[in-house]
Amino acid sequence: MIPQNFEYSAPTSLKEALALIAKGDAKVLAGGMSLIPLMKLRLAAPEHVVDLSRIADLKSVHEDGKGEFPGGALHLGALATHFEIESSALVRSKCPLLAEVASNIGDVQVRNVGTIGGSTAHADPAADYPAGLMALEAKVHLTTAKGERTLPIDQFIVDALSTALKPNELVREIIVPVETRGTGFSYQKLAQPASGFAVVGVAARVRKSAGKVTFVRVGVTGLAGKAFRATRVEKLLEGTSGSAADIQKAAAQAAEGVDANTDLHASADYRRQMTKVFTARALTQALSRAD
Amino acid sequence: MATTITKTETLVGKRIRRKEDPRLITGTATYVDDIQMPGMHHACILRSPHGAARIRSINIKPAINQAGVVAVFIGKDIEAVGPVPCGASLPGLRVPAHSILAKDRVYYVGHPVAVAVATDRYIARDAIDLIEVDYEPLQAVSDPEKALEPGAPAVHPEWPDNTAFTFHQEGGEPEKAFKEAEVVVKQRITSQRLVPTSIETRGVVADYRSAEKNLTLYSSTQIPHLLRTLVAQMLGLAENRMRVITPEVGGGFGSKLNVYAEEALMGFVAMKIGKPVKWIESRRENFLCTIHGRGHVDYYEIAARRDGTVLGLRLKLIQDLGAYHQLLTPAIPTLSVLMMPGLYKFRNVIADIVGVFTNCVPTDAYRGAGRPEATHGIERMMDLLALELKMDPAELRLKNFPGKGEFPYLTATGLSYDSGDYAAPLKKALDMVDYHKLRNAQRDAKAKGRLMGIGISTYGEICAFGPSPATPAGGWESATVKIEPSGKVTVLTGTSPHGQGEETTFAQIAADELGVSMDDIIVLHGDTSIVQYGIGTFGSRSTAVGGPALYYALQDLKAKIKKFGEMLLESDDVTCSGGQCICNKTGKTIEFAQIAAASYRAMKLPPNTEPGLMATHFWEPPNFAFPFGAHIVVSEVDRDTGQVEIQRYVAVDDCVNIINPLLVDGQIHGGVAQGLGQALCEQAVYDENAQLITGELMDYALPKASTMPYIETGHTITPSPVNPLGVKGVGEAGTIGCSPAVVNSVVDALSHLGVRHIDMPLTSEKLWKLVRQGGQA
Amino acid sequence: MTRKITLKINGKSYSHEVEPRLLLIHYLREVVGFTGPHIGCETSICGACTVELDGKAVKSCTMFAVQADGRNVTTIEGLATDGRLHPMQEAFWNEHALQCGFCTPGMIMTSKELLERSPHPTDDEIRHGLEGNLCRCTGYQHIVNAVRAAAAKAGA
Amino acid sequence: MKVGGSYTLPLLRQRAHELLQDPAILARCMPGCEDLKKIGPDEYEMQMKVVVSAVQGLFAGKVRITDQKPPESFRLIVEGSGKVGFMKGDGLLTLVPATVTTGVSILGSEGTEVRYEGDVQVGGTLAGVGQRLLDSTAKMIIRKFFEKLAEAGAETEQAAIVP
Repeated sequence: MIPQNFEYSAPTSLKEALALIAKGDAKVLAGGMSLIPLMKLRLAAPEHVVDLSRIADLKSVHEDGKGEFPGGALHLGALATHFEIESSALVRSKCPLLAEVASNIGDVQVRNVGTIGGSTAHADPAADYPAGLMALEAKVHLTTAKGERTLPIDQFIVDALSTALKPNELVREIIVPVETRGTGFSYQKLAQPASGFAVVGVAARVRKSAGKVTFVRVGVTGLAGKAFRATRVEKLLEGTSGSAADIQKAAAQAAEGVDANTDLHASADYRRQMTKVFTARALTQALSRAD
Repeated sequence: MATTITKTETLVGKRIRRKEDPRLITGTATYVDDIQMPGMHHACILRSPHGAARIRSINIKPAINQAGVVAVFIGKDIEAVGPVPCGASLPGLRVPAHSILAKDRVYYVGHPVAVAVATDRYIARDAIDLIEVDYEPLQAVSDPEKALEPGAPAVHPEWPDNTAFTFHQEGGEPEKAFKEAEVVVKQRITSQRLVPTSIETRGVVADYRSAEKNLTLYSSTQIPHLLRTLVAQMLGLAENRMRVITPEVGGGFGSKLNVYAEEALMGFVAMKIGKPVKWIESRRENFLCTIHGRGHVDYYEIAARRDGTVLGLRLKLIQDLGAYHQLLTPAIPTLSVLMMPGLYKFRNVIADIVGVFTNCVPTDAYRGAGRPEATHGIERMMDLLALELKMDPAELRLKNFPGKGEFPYLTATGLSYDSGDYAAPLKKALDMVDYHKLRNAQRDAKAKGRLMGIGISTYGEICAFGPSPATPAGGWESATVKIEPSGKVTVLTGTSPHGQGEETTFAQIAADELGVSMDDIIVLHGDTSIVQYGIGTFGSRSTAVGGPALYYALQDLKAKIKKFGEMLLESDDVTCSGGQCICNKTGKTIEFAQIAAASYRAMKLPPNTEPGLMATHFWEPPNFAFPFGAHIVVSEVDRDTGQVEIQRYVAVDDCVNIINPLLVDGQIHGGVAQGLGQALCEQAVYDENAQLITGELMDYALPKASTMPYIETGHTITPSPVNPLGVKGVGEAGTIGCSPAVVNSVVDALSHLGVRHIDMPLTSEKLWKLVRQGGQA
Repeated sequence: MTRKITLKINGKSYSHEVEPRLLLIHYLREVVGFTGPHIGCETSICGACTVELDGKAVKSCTMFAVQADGRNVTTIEGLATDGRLHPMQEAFWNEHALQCGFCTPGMIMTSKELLERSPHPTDDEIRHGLEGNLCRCTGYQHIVNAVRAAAAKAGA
Repeated sequence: MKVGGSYTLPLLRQRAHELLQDPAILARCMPGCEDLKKIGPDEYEMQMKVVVSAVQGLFAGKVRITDQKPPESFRLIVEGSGKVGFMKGDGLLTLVPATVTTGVSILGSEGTEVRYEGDVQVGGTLAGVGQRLLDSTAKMIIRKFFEKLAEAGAETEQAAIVP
């Protein structure tokens, strides 16, 4: 219940924050929804905590016409909370999948405080965001005192609880595409009954044209050590009419070749099967929303 | 929605909002962790990470050297205190020495090893990280059936068979019944370990005044007086120098019907350091070292005739006791055996219990305590019999109830069911769901491939603990009623309500009896220096035993009021009601307040009458009370995921007269929630090395608002002779009736796949596997 | 090692030197004396510690006091004004939405925010909105009734 | 908890076997290994600082190698304990000649598949609250170990060939 003591800094500018973490021995605190419980259980005991919450720059949610994606991009500051993303008129209209994923995270108190940057950097294998970010082919904008880089989400998340983030580096923003008009989307999740984490969660985006499915993106969380894009499913569904049979056939490949996790709540076998079921559900709803 | 109160109407039976709520909804109630005292220190307890280990050495130096740490105690420092008491006695019971802190060996994960005391709770927590314990891990055993196998690790080396006791009970001629049976149905049925999880964990504040040698213990407990008696014994204190105060208690459900090591430990620490000390259990500790519930492996057999008449019942019950006996640990399964025939006319029964030690935290009373296990067993078996005989499960049940005229009904386990009309709640529940239509709807649904099920359970509950000869430490209850000189009324109850609402229901009873406003009554409880000795709140007993005690105290008081009324009105024809006495001849009246003032002023006293208006009654119930009822659950299993949706939940309860229907509904809802938790999602899982791997609320799933169904309640009222208020208990009923109804409904949904039984909890993966494998688990 | 924080709690300003590791719940309960919010778990599941931070429901056991520096906190103690209960408190009382009362302060704070964001919720929305608050006594039914009743009253 | 899997190293079997017995290599490849001391034949004492995201565990423990059948197989037993809990891993490692399909090997396509099968026991806080992440974390740590081993192997091969 009681964390170990630590040194605390609350920088008010990004520059200051980057200087504080430059030595690489500080732990960054965003919303704290993952870090603080770990500290209370004393599974985490950082000596120095750098609280980013006073950095206004990291809270901005805005659209940028040019740049990372051809159709325009939404830039979500690392400190944008799940609730801000879930309820933002901009996100709901320009990237509704992300708002839907955000609304499925934890509970309302957690969504009021937890941030997209914090969640992404923690890389919990059962977190909700990564499914959406994979399906969106999102990018992660990272910064150090010396420079900046942008990584695709599938390169940023390396493994269970492991990312490409260096100790002296911060997630500055998450960049997602402005959704093309007519894109259908869905996030479907089998929640673990105690914690609400995803046993599996599947995010889907689809486009149709002239009776054919022209575009499919599927992101899966919870199944394996890291979230991933189910490219086999995407390829199988693209070009079909998107019938129930097409969906089933494609979804059946969702867990193919994946080393599935086992825990108290779900065996690897069940997780695989549920990945297929929830992939089918996500695709079905996404197709029903596409026009 | 509650009604508001006016003075003269009858209050018993009304949906009255609670008197205790203003402090609770404003956040101004005082729970144990809210207590602050000058100079108060904080304790933090170091606990074993091993299921079984020898302690080679403990080094407390690094901890004691920290600034702010005033003391660290280990097992050898506190050998004179204890042991942690077991109040249950059974022939041949093996009782392990249960010391306050571990000595040279630990027996379960969470076993207390050392306590650090500091000026601040943060420092105390830091200190336990600095205590160095060298353990030699030993083989542990967590599964009670494995613990019984030859060669299993011995939990207590002195008893290598891990058997704490065996217990046999028999009634009628069971062997003959099984020989003559036309049908015998058998099933292994488990009732998993559960964590009671009151949202407030346990906690203790101890304050010792050495000059007076007085120890005050504030504890979040259900049994303040018993706690005082037993902790005084453990500490070697004179009982009258000890005071237990039960502040607001944030839920108990049986887990605080106990005397724990920490309660004596804090007393010891306060006496040693000469300062008040507080220990508040963390949720991790609550999972690891507050008692668990259930923990049964049961082997059932039913003997019956082809026409559905039940003949005999055989039960082999394996009870996972954990590593020690807490207050009532070994007694809990004996309640299961007493209630094993349920509401049915089994005239021939035989049961054998084996109480097994495991390297786990002890099991003990958790909401229902022994009766949910029994009801789950018999109600599952009745469904299995119905399936075997291809009979409707409702019809089979109705066929085997004792008739209305057969009460009091003596069971084959030796109980006397006081009163009942067991068909009534079942018929009412069947009406509420429109049973025949529902069965048709189910046929249609199944024809379309949907997995819809209907589950019925009926239950009888032994509650209102209880006649003293059958209850450890006495089964009576006490009440005092005082009319203060100003006319205000104070009730002191020996029960210790912690959410049940007796401050309201007892005020309703007193207000009706005295004819005064509820606002003029306060109900006090939970302070051994203020309240006369009492037994406490558990086993659905507060209203059913504490209520009659209050009723009789009120009668005694009214008799005294009448004497004063007669004297003051100078008449022998006086009626006392509605807050006043009236002379039936002259019509002259005198208010109770005036009578009270006169009684304390005592200028003049009626003959043979003492001054003051106060009466105390200790009421010994002649029997237990046996409420009963029926639950029906309609569920559907998602074929793709195995998730269960509870589509309807109907609970019909017969607890006879209802003091406050709002509160009774609340008890039923809460009880059902805990039953549903067991049926669907809760399980305390120990791995093979006796590590509790559902060690927090992140992995132990409690029902949430979003997972609870809407519960439809109904009531029948069958008059009971058991007490003058005609009330029975209701606190545990919801839990007891629930789990079999849920499991029966899900088994019913899958029965066409060949599914006969599913052990709880009904996790989606378990059901999904059954669906996928066509019923073969 | 300590740090000075200044914040508003229930409309009044407070200032203290605190260790960075001091949890907001401990600050509120033990330093300032608002014992209405309770502690029911370590892992941000039970919601008994829920308070409002700048108008949003948060779990004060999963936040350091230093994070609340300069901000506005409302606890259950701050809801009743001039001795008049907040409509949600009144609704909890009327509907018997509590038994032991331990989860109640957090439950009321979350329910209050729920209606502020969604004044006419369905039962389903109420139940989902309360996912971050555990109650072991009531089976939630009377709590749902209370939130519904408070919504109806506000809409009337 | 059962663990099992395989990893193909771009090394000949004999060399792979040698590396897996080399305390210096083990120390370098075991994630967070800060100190590894030989205390007996095939027995080592070690200090580990395991960092997984925010979680940090300091473990003191032992590594033992038994049932040696060079170069085919051996048993690896790793034990450690610290404030956050304790763990014990006991696994059989089998080395099978294999073809390397990915990555660059200076040996061409010759390599060794290391198959592992074993049991991991975890106790203390880690076991009580870490269930959800144990499996994925264990796999991740094992993967990291083999990745580092492959790296170390490549370097030593290079060193051996290019004097």
